[in-house]
Amino acid sequence: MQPKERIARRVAQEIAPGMLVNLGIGLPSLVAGFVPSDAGVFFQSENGVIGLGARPPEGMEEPDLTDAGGGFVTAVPGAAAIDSAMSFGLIRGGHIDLTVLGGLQVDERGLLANWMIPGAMVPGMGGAMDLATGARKVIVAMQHMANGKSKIVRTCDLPLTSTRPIDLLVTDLAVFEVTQSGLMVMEIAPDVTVGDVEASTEARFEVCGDLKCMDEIRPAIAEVQ
Amino acid sequence: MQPKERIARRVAQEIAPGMLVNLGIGLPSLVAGFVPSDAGVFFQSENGVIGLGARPPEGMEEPDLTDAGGGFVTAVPGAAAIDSAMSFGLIRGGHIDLTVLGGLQVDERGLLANWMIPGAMVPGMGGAMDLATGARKVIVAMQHMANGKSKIVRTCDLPLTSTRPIDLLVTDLAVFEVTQSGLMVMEIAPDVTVGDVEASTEARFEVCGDLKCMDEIRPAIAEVQ
Amino acid sequence: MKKPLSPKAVADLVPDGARVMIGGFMGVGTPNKIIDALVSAGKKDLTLIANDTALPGRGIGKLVSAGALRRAVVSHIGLNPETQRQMNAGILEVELVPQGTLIECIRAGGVGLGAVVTPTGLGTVLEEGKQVLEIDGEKFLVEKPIRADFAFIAARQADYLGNLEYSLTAQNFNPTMAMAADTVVAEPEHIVPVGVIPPDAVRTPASLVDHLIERST
Amino acid sequence: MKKPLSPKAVADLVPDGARVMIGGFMGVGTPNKIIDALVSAGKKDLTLIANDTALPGRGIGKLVSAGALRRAVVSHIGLNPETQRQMNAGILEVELVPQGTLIECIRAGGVGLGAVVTPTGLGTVLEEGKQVLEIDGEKFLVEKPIRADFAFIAARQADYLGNLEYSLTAQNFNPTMAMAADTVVAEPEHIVPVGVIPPDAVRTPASLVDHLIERST
Repeated sequence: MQPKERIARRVAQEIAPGMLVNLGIGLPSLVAGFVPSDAGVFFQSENGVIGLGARPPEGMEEPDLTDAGGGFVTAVPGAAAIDSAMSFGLIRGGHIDLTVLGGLQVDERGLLANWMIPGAMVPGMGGAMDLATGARKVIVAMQHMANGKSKIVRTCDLPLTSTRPIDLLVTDLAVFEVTQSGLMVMEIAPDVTVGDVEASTEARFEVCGDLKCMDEIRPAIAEVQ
Repeated sequence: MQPKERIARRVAQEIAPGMLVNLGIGLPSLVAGFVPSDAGVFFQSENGVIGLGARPPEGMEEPDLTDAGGGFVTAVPGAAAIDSAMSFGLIRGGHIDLTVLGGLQVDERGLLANWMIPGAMVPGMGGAMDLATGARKVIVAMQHMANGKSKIVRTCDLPLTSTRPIDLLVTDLAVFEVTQSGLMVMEIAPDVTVGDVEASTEARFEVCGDLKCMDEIRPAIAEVQ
Repeated sequence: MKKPLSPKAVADLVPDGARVMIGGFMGVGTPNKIIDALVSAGKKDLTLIANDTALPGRGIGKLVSAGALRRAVVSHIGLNPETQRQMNAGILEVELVPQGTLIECIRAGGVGLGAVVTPTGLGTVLEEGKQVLEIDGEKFLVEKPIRADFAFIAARQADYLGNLEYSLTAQNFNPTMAMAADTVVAEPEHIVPVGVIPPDAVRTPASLVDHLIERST
Repeated sequence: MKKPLSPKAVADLVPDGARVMIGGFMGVGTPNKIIDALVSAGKKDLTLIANDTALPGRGIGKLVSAGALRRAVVSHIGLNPETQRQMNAGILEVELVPQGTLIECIRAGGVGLGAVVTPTGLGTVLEEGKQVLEIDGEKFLVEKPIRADFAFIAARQADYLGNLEYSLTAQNFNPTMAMAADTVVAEPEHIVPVGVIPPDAVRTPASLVDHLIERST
């Protein structure tokens, strides 16, 4: 399995029927491909739609129906169009069950930095700060390393996205839960050892006594509530 | 002319085409009857409609279309239904050109009290505080006296509706402008003298050098902007 | 998809003493079947959050007359003498809030804002006990968000997911309240299959609605 | 009734240095005719308030490439390298605002609220220089309302009074911006006679709109 596919596939297992889910652009958007279209999951796109569907067939694009990256999408039956005030009302108000965000750094307290590298890359935070602050559950989906350096650090030196810790971090090497005391590895990729994860991780972390393989097929996702 | 009719008729002359107008319940609601239906004036009702029309014919009432007093109304062509957040967004945000409110007391600074008599009558302020604070122009339409006492007082002893002075006060005896220095009588009713107004008014007021009769027909209302 | 509940089943979810938001303006746009069920079930000590208490015998007025309320957070009680009577008798505590502040505080409770900063009420008796915030030399009252345990919402039409459409002045407080309670129950006049309501016509997205009340048969 | 104006006539209303709000999200729901007219008229030193600067050659991206902007208050510039270049060169001042805070500050500017009290950005670099407000032991950032001289609004359909309907994700910032500027100009795809749009379909009431742009012929 490719690293990005492994990450997206694992994140998809956190999604249950009835959930309202916001996927960030880039890697997180791949997660939708691993959620069956009949699973009863609704995707929100912060530019203004609940019930985001797949890309339309060539020649059937609607210019007024796009995702937050500006790409053409469709709407599933039961979709709703909303304005930005409502969209972020839902996000900040805790009405989004789960958001999956990309990351530049996650530190050992579970804090996320994902919106700028001062002096180098300043894309802006878009909706990330509101999502990281307001969504009921925040998962970060990112590659473990970038340019040979760990993206999981002792303390973020990039500007934080929120002071609220994330809930789960899924990389190509491992799955970390954020607990009261910090990061805990719950699962690792096949052919990867805890030693490999330690070698690739600047942050300190604990290892769960019941360590699992992150490619393991989990039981069918349970319905919300 | 009856006192209430005189007041409503005079207030209607302050209304110009293109205006968005909110009329309070009671006496102020009579003003609509003196505005031609083709004048290009839109009435907002704070319960959620812009473009309030007349009472429907018997048997053609729509239970979901009422004014703020709960009475059946119609909608004119070009009407819009809005929710309460939008309705009061328009009111507080200065998008209502004119509101006409009833009054219990107006004092010589032009401050209004119209929502409770402690220990006696506590209807609640409804939308009055937002209207008095946010509408671009505030006119109070009320009888000059109640139970033999002047309703135009030195200082309101009833709880204030807003600390923002009103713009114009129209009673059955006179029309007062609220200026920097206080109340100024601009017009008086026919068969009424300035002495009569003084005798019926607790507040001090100035008298305009060019005093007019409040029943005089004024030139056709000019278009907004 | 949500299997619609009976009004009685919804009333059974509501404990005595609960905080309930109820949509409507002078009885228009009010979920009457839910109100009737709450009255029938003999609920007590409810805190009501609503625009008004309607008239005796109409909409929320029935809850007042049944003695179901201990406290009411409303903007207007002028047309319900029974509310005035219970207030004067010390049976019912009434907190009067300007209508624009009330709807905005409910919105803040629903959209995760920490407070409402409004000019309305500044310098009046409403200022007592409240924070005043100065922004660029202008002063404003700081009003706290309002949330409830339950929101009872009247809608013209729902689909079986819970997407809601409203009608004219029956909209009023309903869409805002549908964001601001732990459990949101909608009482639509009609329920239609999923896909029938166009996305642009939805005013309350289904994800906000926990339960639907069954249509009258 | 409003006689629709040409895009050029609207551009003539806008002085260099004006504050302009422009609807749209990555070019979707953006009033393109107005943008083209502003570019053709060679406007300078504008302050832009918008969600993003789109892509070079698309929507608001054209204003960036034309050098019409001195300052941009936006949530995202990541897909427009020309914005980044001008920012790094000190030509264009960029203030980045979280999207939810940006839309809410525009709303506050439009609905007469004194500030936005939000948890977003608390404890981050965005807190610098801002008031922190404590409500019941929780801390929030105080963000100021945003208004503009002009709001340029894209709509699916208008009537000749100026009532507006929007379409799907082309709605985005448009209805909120239509409340928050001294002069509001709408660019609808269609204009229909008064009475054609049902009251429940109107998202921006006509009284908010000062001018309509004529339909393409």
